[in-house]
Amino acid sequence: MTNAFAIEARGLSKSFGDVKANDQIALKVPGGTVHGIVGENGAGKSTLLKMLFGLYRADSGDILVCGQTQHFTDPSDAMAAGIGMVHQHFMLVEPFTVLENIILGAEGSANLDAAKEAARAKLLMLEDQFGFNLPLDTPVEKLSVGVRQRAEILKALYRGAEILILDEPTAVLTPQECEQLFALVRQLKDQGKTILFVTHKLHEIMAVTDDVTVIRAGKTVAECKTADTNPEELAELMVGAKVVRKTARKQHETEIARLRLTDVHADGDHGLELKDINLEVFDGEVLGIAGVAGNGQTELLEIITGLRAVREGVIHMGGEIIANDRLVTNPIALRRMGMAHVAEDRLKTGVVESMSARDNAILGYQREKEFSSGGILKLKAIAQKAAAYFETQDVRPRNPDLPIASFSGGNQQKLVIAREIARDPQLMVIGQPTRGVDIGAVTKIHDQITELRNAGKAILVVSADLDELLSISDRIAVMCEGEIVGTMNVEDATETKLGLMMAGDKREAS
Amino acid sequence: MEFFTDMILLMDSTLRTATPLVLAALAGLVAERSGIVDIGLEGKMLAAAFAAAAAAAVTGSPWMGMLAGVGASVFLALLHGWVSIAQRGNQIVSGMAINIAVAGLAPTLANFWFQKGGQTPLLGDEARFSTITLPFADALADVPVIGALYSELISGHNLITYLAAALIPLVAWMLYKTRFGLRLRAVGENPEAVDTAGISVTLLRYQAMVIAGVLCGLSGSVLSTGLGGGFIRDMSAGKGYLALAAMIFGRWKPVPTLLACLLFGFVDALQGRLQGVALPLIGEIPVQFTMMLPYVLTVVILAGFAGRMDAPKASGTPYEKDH
Amino acid sequence: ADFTPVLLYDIGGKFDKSFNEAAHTGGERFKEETGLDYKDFEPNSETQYEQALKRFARRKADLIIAVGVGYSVAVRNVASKYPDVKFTVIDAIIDLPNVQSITFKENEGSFLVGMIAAMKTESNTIGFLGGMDIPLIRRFERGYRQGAEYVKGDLTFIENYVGTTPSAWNDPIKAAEMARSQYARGADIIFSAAGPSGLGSIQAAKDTGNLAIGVDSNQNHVAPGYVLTSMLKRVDLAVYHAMKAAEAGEWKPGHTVLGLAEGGVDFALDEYNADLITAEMKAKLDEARAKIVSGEIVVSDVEGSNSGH
Amino acid sequence: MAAQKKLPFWADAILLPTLNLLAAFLVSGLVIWGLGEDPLEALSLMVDGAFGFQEGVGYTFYYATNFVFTGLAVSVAYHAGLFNIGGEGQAMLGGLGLTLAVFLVGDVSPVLAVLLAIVGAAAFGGAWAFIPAYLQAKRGSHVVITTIMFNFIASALLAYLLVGPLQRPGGQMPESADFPDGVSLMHLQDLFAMMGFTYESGPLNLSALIAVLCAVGVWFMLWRTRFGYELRVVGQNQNAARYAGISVTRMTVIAMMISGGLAGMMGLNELLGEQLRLLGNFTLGYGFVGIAVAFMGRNHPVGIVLAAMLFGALYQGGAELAFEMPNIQRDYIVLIQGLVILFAGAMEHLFRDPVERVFRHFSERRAA
Ligand SMILES: Nc1ncnc2c1ncn2[C@@H]1O[C@H](COP(=O)(O)OP(=O)(O)OP(=O)(O)O)[C@@H](O)[C@H]1O
Ligand SMILES: Nc1ncnc2c1ncn2[C@@H]1O[C@H](COP(=O)(O)OP(=O)(O)OP(=O)(O)O)[C@@H](O)[C@H]1O
Ligand SMILES: [Mg+2]
Ligand SMILES: [Mg+2]
Repeated sequence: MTNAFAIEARGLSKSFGDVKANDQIALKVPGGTVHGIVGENGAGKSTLLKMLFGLYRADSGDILVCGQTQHFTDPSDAMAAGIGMVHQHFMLVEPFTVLENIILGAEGSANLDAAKEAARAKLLMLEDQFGFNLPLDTPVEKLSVGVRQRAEILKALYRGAEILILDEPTAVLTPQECEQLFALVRQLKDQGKTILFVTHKLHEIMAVTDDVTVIRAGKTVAECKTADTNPEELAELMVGAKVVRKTARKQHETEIARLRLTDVHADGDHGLELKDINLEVFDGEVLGIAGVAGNGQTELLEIITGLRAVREGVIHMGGEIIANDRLVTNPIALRRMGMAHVAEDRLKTGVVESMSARDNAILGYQREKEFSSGGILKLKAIAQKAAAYFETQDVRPRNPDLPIASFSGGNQQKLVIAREIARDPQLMVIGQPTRGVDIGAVTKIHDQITELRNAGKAILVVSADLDELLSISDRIAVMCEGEIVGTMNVEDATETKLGLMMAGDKREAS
Repeated sequence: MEFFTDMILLMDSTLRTATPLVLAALAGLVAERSGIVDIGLEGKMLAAAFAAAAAAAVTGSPWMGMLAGVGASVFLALLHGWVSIAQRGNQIVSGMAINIAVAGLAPTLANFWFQKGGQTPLLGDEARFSTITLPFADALADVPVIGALYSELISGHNLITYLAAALIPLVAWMLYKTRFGLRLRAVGENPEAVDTAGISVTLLRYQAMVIAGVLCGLSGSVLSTGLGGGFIRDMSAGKGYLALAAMIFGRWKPVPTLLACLLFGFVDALQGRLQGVALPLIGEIPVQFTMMLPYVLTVVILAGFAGRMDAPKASGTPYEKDH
Repeated sequence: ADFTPVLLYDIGGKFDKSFNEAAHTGGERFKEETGLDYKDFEPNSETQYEQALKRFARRKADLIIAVGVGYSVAVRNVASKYPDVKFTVIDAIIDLPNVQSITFKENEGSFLVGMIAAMKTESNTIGFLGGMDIPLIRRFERGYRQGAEYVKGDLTFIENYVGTTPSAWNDPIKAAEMARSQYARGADIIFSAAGPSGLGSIQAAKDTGNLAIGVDSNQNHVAPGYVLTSMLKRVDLAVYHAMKAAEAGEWKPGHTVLGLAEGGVDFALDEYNADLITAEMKAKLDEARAKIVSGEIVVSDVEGSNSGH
Repeated sequence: MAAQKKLPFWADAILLPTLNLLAAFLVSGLVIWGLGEDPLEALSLMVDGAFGFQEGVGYTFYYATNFVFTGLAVSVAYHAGLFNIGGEGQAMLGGLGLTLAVFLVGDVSPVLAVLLAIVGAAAFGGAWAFIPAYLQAKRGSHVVITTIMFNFIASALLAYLLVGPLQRPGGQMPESADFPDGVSLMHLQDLFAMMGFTYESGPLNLSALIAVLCAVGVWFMLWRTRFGYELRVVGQNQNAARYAGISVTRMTVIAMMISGGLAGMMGLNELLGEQLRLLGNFTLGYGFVGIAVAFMGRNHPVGIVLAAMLFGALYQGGAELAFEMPNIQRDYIVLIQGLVILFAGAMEHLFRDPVERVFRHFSERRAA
């Protein structure tokens, strides 16, 4: 009993239709440790976690908690067994306050007011035990991602979770927020909690975990002490092949500003506004935009790509004005001027989920003579184009008829990028190039961006992932509360520097 | 004074007209808050009206009628629930189907049981919820203003109208002050969150449908055993759709919904009052145009609430728990 | 095969508490007295008017009775195609050798109940409640007013129409509301020509302790003591006689107008309202009836009514 | 989530709908039996009435024509992500437009009048859909509610005109004067006669062919034209639409107007094909049934035409049933329609899941 694992999985299997998401997964997590789980997109991480949390029923295999075999029919069983989970996509009711979200399902009293007061007392204790400080009475929709995540964690702790499952918790956090999260994780561990930690970022594995399990194509391919391994080895295990970066970055020479924003003001969402933005992107360079999610990067992309009006100022592309207080150029026209746009939120904007990959292959270009004339679609041409994209980008599975939704994030992104670079654009505007995309795809995409840059294109990249920006950008501008707080050459940039600026510290601005 | 009494009369009629509306609207509200769109209110109302009248006619007791009415409506609500939850069917089509099926079924059964051509026998007073005169109503009648207000407006309605008045705060309380209410609002916004919190989405939605069924049942019963004295084919006359509109004005909140219903009731009463009356300047408005009043008003007000459509996010979409 | 006439109702349907139902009654009476059966049909749409007529004409029905002005066009088309089939159309006038047209002088009947209302009212305010706002109903109103004014000059009239679409015939709730409002505004008697909706106004009369006047078939029994009388439109007689005549081989084409003189319209007097209508009221009514029959009183009519087109 | 197609086309398009229909008829049969009649006899009466003789077939297709128009109307809006419950009102206005066109030039030139009537029907129907569409696009007013309201408004408006300005001289009912002679869509039986063979197809008229053309047109528009592509993008994901340079407002309005136009054309069949005058309530709920037709037809023109024929058969067969079985009132036919809509329109999963299980079972067999 003493040497029993806090949580253990034996030969867990789960299929969806023909997809074997999990195949004989084995997992052993000793109590009071932080256990990392890594794997490509679609490797089966979330599926595994969802089974551990009772959301999915395993086709076969056992789950043991502290040595006891468990049969979870739904999450309440898992919670009763002391398991809590923070999901890849938060499970919060947006209009509800933090407090309401936390007690939902564990209210105790049937009288809501009474329940809230009881909960409040208990929460305050928990909060100073773990050094939280959450605005309990603010609606969640008004809170930043980081705070929401803490609410999710507190929610789990409130339910007395001893084992905490975190599915890609850092995907959306700033470096500072990540640091705070790691601190919290260590603290929880010191308090004897057990933590499962899923991430695509290997340095995070190195930073917080004690042991790590690698999953590939639904199978456990390795389990080892973090101390005995290194990122390169893990990457290899995940992808099943050496990950090498092909393209070298050649020194660029900048003359013409392909894109220029001059004193631009615009209204953003949730009362945010863009305040006199001045930016230049030159041919042959990558300008990275760093910033905590919700500080105006999204709005910036939208005003450049003709999806949002500017209140003051001008945006030039090449020589031409593409936007000012009176003008918004239709995206179709912009594409015809040589601007390509990889949307920040793929599923929300970049593709039409329910449509086939083929239909998605012309999204935004449906009006080009190549694909339609006299208003009639040229189906053959479209099919050929789609097939070509699948080949050049090695999109899998090789079937353009499938709805885009049934492709993994990485493959969707590959298709989108193929679509956008196909017409050899002069300017590429890219939001979150590799969000939720696995290592293999990440390197490929980074290589392509660099290739385009070397081919003399102007590229603007918005990303929440600082490593990414540092590795592909020539210059990095940082946004905070709708302003550009500073721009610097990549050589002078460091994570901490950027992090501070993202937090609104202008001193670093050069 | 003339104007004052006129107003009293209009408002008195407003209360009566609004009763079935507000009950149905609350039913729709509870259903949609749980994530199920219910345009089958019309059908449930009609079914309840028939069942209530039939039972009251047979047993001679309005209470039996109310019981039957509520029963019929709850059955249909559960059917709609089953289609929406278990069958993941299209909720609007299901609602329409129920409306059409009932429009056919009620008269068919009425014929079969009473051979009165799609009607139930007229109900005697003992088989109806006849008007209740509140204490002192007559005594106070002569007291200026308050007296009139009390005896004309407040007093002299049928039991279900008073019941409705009591149910509105009750529903509001249920929605905002109870654990059940919290979960109900949550499941309409984000069923996944509810599911991962270990609460059964399915059960919650069925519970909501039962409540909706009961409310809608009362609304139907008042038609045939309160305001009217028997069932006549199509007697719901579009009230179900109007209730739906009221709920949307009320932006899925009980009190604003109530106000919307009162507004409709008032416009409807006014509409009748304006018929054949020559207005200054305009002159006499053709009946057909006074008839349009409530509907035109609805559209105008809807247009007023630009973008204020805070419908429960998950309403209308079946929850697919994937395993 | 023995004689089987066919009875076709209009969209209102067999049991509309109005003239379709009266027609049904006529058919039933024929059935009882002769022991002969008859076929009948309730169409869902105007399209089915012609469909039904054709169907029975093709099968050489002994007599096809179409009830309701809606049939005018359909009967004209079909009757001309089947000259050897007998058609009787009620409430419409078709000038064909094989068609018998029967219409009623609703305005004359309404005139009498108008007089009754005027003689009975104490508030000198009387109401009229129409179902769907169409000319047919307006002529009820016209006669009613004229009759009332014939008795008293200084009356106040309040009138309402339940609606403007066919659903107006089936909305007793709204009818009741309107009736209540009329009573509250001083009317103590309301004549409703609103089909089933009329039951709403009778209901209201009962709830508020006032009087209502029924229509088409005798509705006095619906709420004894609260229904002052009913304006009878004897569609049942028309149907019954047409069937009898055809059976006896005495059926004749052409146009018949049934007014007071012919007993086609009247007011209802029975045990339920006997003590509401006094002897001298009765006397006045008979006098007026005589004058109308003799033509001394001409009950006016709305243009676009069916006493000829 | 990941929506992989699990069934062969034929199973999805034919097997499942058939199973649903059988279920609907089973329940209806039970009711008939409950009413003390013989379900099988009733069924055979209906089938025979709908398809058993020439005129029956004619009526079946005649009614089906109405449903093709209203069904297509619903589905065009649906592909643009809109729920058009206003088919009823749009049809009424279409009828009005048609009538005005007819009386405008009917005496001048019948041919011109007919052509103008077709345009008028579509134009007025489309115009009646414009305001709800505009309010939806610009003010976010719930199109489901606004279109319902516009149904009520339309019927009141029509009623006003038909007892007022457009009143039939000497008429008792809310209906217009007869259309001038020769202003009508030719009955197909007359066409057949010209082509030298006789087929008694009752009121079936040229608008049936117009309806089929519309179905083909809608199919082509949705899946072969750029406009249709953009329309479907808007319907599936408005953000993606903006990203692709498609104006959502513009598409919403255009789609609704096309939808309204199709609904408006229903009048061609009812009025210009058969009644030859404007009737106050000629739409008789066909607009609502169109919703069911569209969903039973899986929002695909082919499916819609099939579903429309089913409903046409229900109407015609139902009428014959009422002729023959006195105990079966017309309300009963309405009940059957409701049940068909419920089973075939809303419960498409009732048999889908089991059938899928069967198919998977066999495919695994084959795999093993
Ligand atoms: N509900 C589902 N229905 C069908 N297939 C599913 C479902 N959930 C997951 N899958 C499939 O199972 C496989 C594993 O998915 P899973 O989400 O576990 O991968 P993951 O490791 O979490 O990927 P990511 O890193 O992108 O989160 C994928 O191929 C995915 O397409
Ligand atoms: N649905 C729409 N939404 C927004 N803008 C549009 C739309 N349709 C056309 N435009 C604008 O009109 C411009 C011209 O469009 P486009 O060139 O496709 O028409 P076209 O030349 O007729 O196409 P084709 O020649 O292929 O038929 C587009 O660049 C776009 O800005
Ligand atoms: Mg995952
Ligand atoms: Mg072009």
